[in-house]
Amino acid sequence: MWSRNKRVIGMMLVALLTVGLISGVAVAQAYERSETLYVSGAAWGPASTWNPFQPGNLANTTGTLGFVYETLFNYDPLTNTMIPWLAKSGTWVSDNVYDVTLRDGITWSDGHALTAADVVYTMNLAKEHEALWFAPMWNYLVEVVAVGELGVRFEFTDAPLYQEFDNNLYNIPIVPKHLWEWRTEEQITIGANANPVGSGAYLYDTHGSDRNVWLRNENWWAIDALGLTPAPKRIVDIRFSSNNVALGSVIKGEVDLSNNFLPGVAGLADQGIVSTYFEGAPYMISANTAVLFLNTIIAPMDDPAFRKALAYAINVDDIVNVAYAQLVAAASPTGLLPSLSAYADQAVVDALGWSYDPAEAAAVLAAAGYKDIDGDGYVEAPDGSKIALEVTCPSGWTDWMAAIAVISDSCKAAGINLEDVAPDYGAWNTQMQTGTFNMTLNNWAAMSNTPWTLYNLLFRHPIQAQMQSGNFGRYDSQELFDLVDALAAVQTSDIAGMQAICSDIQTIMLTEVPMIPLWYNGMWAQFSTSTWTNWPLDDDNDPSRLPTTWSGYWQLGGLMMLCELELAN
Amino acid sequence: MSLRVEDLTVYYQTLRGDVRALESATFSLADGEIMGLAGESGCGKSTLSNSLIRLAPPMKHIKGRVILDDQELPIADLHAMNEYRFTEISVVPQYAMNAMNPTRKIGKMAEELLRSRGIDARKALPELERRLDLVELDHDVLKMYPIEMSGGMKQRMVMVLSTLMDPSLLLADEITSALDVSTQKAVAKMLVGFRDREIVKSIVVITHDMSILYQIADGIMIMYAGQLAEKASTETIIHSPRHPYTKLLITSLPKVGVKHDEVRLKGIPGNPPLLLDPPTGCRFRERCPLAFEPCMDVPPFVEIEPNHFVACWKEGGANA
Amino acid sequence: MTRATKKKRNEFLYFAMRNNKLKIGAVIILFFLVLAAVGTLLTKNDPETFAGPMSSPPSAEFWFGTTFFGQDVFSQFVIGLRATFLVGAVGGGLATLIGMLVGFIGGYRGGVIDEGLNVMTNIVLVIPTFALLLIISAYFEVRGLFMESIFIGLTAWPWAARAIRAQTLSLRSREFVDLARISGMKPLRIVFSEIAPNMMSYLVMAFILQFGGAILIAATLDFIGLGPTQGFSLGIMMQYAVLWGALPLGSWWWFIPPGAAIATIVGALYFMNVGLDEVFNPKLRET
Amino acid sequence: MKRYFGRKLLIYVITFFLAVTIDWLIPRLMPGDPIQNMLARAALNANAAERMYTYYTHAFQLDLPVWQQYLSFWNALLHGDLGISTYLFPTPVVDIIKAAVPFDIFLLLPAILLSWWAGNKFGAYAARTKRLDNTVLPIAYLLTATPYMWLGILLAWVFGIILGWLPIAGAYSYTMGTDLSWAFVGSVLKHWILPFLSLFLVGFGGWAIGMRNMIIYELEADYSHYLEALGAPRKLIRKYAFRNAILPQLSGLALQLGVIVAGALVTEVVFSYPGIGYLILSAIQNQDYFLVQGCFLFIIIGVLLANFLIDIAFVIVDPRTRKGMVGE
Repeated sequence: MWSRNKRVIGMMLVALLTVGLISGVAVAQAYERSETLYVSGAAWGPASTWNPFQPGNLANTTGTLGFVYETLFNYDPLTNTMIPWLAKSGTWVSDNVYDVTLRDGITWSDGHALTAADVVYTMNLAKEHEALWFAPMWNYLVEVVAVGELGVRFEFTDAPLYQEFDNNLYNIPIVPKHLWEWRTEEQITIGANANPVGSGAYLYDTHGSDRNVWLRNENWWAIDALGLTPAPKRIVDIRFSSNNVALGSVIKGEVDLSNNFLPGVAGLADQGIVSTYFEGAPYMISANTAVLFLNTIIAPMDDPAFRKALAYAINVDDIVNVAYAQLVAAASPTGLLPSLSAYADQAVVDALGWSYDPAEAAAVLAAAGYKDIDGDGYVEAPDGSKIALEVTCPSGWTDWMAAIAVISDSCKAAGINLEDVAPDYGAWNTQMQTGTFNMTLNNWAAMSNTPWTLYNLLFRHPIQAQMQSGNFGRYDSQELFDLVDALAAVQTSDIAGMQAICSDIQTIMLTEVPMIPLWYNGMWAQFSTSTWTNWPLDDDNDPSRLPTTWSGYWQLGGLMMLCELELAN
Repeated sequence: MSLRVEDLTVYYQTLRGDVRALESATFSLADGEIMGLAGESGCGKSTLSNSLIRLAPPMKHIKGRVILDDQELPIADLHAMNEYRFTEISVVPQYAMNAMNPTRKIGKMAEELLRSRGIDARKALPELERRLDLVELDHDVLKMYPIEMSGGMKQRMVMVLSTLMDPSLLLADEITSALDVSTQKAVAKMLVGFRDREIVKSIVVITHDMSILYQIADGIMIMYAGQLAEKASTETIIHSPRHPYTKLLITSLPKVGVKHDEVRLKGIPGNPPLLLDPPTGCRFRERCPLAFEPCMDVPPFVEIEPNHFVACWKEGGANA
Repeated sequence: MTRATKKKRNEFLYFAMRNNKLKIGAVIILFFLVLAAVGTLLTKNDPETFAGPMSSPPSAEFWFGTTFFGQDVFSQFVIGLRATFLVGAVGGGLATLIGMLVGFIGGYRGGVIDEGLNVMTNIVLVIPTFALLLIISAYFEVRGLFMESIFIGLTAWPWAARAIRAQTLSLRSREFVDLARISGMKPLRIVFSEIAPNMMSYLVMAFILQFGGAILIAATLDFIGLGPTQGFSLGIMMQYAVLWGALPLGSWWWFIPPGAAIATIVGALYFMNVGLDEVFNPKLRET
Repeated sequence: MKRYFGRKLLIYVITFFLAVTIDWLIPRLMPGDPIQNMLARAALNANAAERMYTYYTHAFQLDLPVWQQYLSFWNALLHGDLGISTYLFPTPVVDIIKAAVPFDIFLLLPAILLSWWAGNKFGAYAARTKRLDNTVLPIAYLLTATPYMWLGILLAWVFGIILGWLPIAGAYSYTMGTDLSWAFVGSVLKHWILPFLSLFLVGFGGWAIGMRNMIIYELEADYSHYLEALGAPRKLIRKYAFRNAILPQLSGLALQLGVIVAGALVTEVVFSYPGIGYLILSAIQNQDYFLVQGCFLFIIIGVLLANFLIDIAFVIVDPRTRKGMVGE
């Protein structure tokens, strides 16, 4: 028995060794390096769906939207311009009629032509299936009809939400009617859509639990129509589960572009080991705003004076310089990204804005009656009750955990008893949505063509039992809500009209401080120039490129980056 | 003369000093003799038996020689003794119930034991089976594991195993104490059978059960507190013992076989001395009703009659 | 105390003092215990504050260097040591206690109660308790060190219960227990005044093993982020080190000390255990 | 033997039943709402979110009465259906696990068997060999006391980062597809070595020490003394001691499975090795209760199965169980 076992195990060992030896000798049949671009940082889990209507889960198959499925328009957030894409043009014929003309000669990857029928079909899906994310568009949309092969007409009610619609124009993926019209509701809304057929620059090749592989579509319409050819024949989108591995791979040049948040990149960039968009701080393009939501229905956060004192008390410089080691920039009190600075009213900011100032925080607190009565170093409320608060972020979100540590430290220094706590993601999410938190960080507004996107997050209304996607602190101001609604209904071409409303919003926001924008989370991007060069850089005079692979950003300049890449010598 | 032990002294080394478990034992054993070795627990009879076959630490050989069939055994050398163990001198240990590997079939174990002595087990099989017949064990036991056997079966099996190499001397240590009375008798008889068939030349039976000795032993040697007290033919020891201790031992015996480990000499006041620091002279003297002045010196083990040895100043010697 | 037991105790002490394994193990444990106790006096830095230069190697001021944020690794380390010992003592202690309870009751009472406890023990033994711990930990939004220790204790006991039951079984039929029973002693008293003292060595060794085991389990939980949600432990230090790229950034001083300390402490415990075994069991002493 | 297996089987059945029930309770006891967490990531318009919430709740049958959910859970389970993952929506949990299991088997089986085998061999060899006992065994103590992840981190740091010899993440190279070529096999092996080593070394230390201690006990057992008294060669005595010492080591293997699973879990996390361990952590972090359920169930079944195999092995090696002399 035992000798037999020994023999079996011995044989196993020999087999393993043999395989090892042979494999060592065999020449690796890897992907050709000069044709392959290795990227990482976008996918946080294994790929599971190629259904372009699943925005949340698409994060893990970052090319489904943008590579495979395309949108009518692309958008360049750096210059704030809409770029005609599948659409050759789009015009508001009247206040409630929008006409789109598609490009001629676009084909799906199976050879069928992409026509107005496909666009109409796609738009109508949201009318039939309320579970699709863009279904609310039909609240103000009357019908979408084809006008010939290439024309599409959108007819609206009297009050279309222009801002949202514009946003939809570069976010709704157009799907092929001939392959989708037979599908059940379930297949359309939640089906995995394996082996997707789209119109875009790349085709699905393969995937694993830690990667997505895309192959260039050599018959892509834009090669001829726009003279654009993505440089890499193959894109391997790697999901690194740890910063260690991601950082190591970038340093070694095994990964060409990492969009992970990697600690210590500033130092590596300074040493020339990796490249970043900016040569110095903040190194990264600002991508979204990290906002400290304050639960305004709980004392003392229901007191604007206390909220303003908080705004003065938080040492954002430490967040920027220590927690992030200079990889981010402090946010404007308006919360608007630099790309939307046209809508930030500097006069309002100058008059009402704030920056880190512990003395001012103390003064504001004292003036509002917050005093340290019992001498424990922390102020008590005007009615004498103790104040003990918590600031949260999800456990494991390391940069934010470091940030809330700074927040709690600086608040304590200013006399506000604030502890930093990191519950698990689910618990954090529940607390946030049910309003059972004190203060928490959130950054759920993506880069956008309009300030409305941010305000839609900050001042989501009406106030409900569950605030699922905004206004977590339940700040209630009808005046403000009306302003946000009014902004949504302004034509995106009416810059002055938007600015006027934004100015009013900002006046209330900076006076009342319903929440505190703290810093801009970066569009983390560190690249290696060992194989590919001509990455998007700050000094570049062609800004329509973003160094990112994040889901939903290909049509915001990510694809353009691929087209501009060049092989290193 | 098969076995001759001369002045054998073996101590146990402990932290608190040497335990003088066997002191100057000198005796001999004739060919074909079955000698019983008896005495209370801790009197050194197992020490004597162990030192003949496996004198391992903490036991320590102090002095003395052991001569078996004209050869001196290197008893102090654990390794050199291997040559003699099993072939010349063998043992049926006290723990015979647990002496066999629980995870090995009996036959396999016998085979491996034989092979370690360079003997082809297949050729030895007929003889093995003959001996199984001798102890009335079915041949199938070779295919059994020890746990499948009863205590008596195990005892007999160990007897067969231990004598496979036809040793000159067999030490049988408490072989009956764990068995019930009827089995005791059978096992004892088989032991005699081994001698009668000349599988072994002579046997030392270590026990405190005098009744068994009465049945099978030719001679009996009595030990007390590490010293030899008396040695004579079975008849003599039972009916006309000379040493005061033997006398007390015989009179205090229950009628049938004593099974319990602790034989207490109720008639003798006091306890056996601690061997860590034994009294000088005769170690029985403190309990001896006849003790007198000379007992302060160790009495010699002298032959007061042919084949009757006694270590007592009252018997033989100068004061005899 | 009778002469015999006194002598016995002296003998244990003698062998204990002579046993190198026990001595080496004990010295190591003592060293870390002292470090955990007085370590905070050796550094003026709070483990959480950004006290020094970022990611700096060990120096005279920061003995174990600093973290990515410039926190003092040494002060985190000594705080983490405390957590380690706490988890070991509470988790290991609770596991031993439950193990004793189940083992004693099952072993002494026998019958249906024993059968029931046996089945229970075997079930907990078979269930991969770590997976269960993961889920339990994830259930609590905010977790503390003490709570973690309790959970570990609640899932780690079957091994001890089994061993103690077997020992109790063998002691149950001994004379002195019979005597106590005949004299009308209550079962619980028999267990604690007659049986338990006679297997003290066994209990001590079981506790040591459970102590070490609890430390390892806690470190594993902490490392994957299911440990205490506040404060430091050696496992949490390793987690942070890995999360903040200490490997590619070369900050070895951040992840080496915590793991080395755990391995050394638990290794020393196991070493002590074998030493104790040799002390209590004369057969095993080196000959 | 019947009694032995009967008892074992009873315990397995009860364990399985309890485990499945615990398993079913998981998504219902966990904090937060799995559907909400899934939708939250989509950052939807409030109206759409509400509609989708109803939709998904129904899809996951979370709107049924509790007892009905429990029954249908068993029913689905017996049909091999573990529901749909929310984290990897809309992939069925069974498919996800199926994809991960080969990696677990590939990593764990050799690591467990080889470390057990080599550790026992070495421990038996080192026992009562003074030189080895004093030099190598302390290292074994340190090994078995080493937290799996720390050993993993050290190996990754030394061999992956400093020396750059071996990859430290994934199951095969990012530079190739999964077509079965020598290069692919080589890449798989290269990625396997470090996680395997972390598991192997810790296990090896533990088994070596266990065996050393067991052998020392066995060498003092009666049957060993008997063999010595018969002058049997040292080799034979050790062989017999080994045969007996291996039994507690075998049941030790069964007892250790839970610990090994935990070790495998963190090792997979350290090396991003795509097995169940790695999966269950992702599932927990992403509040994917259905996947957590599936992974937990799989681990339970795996451990029960392994226990059962060890029981069978025990019967083969230990005559006492086979002859029904020992209850368990």
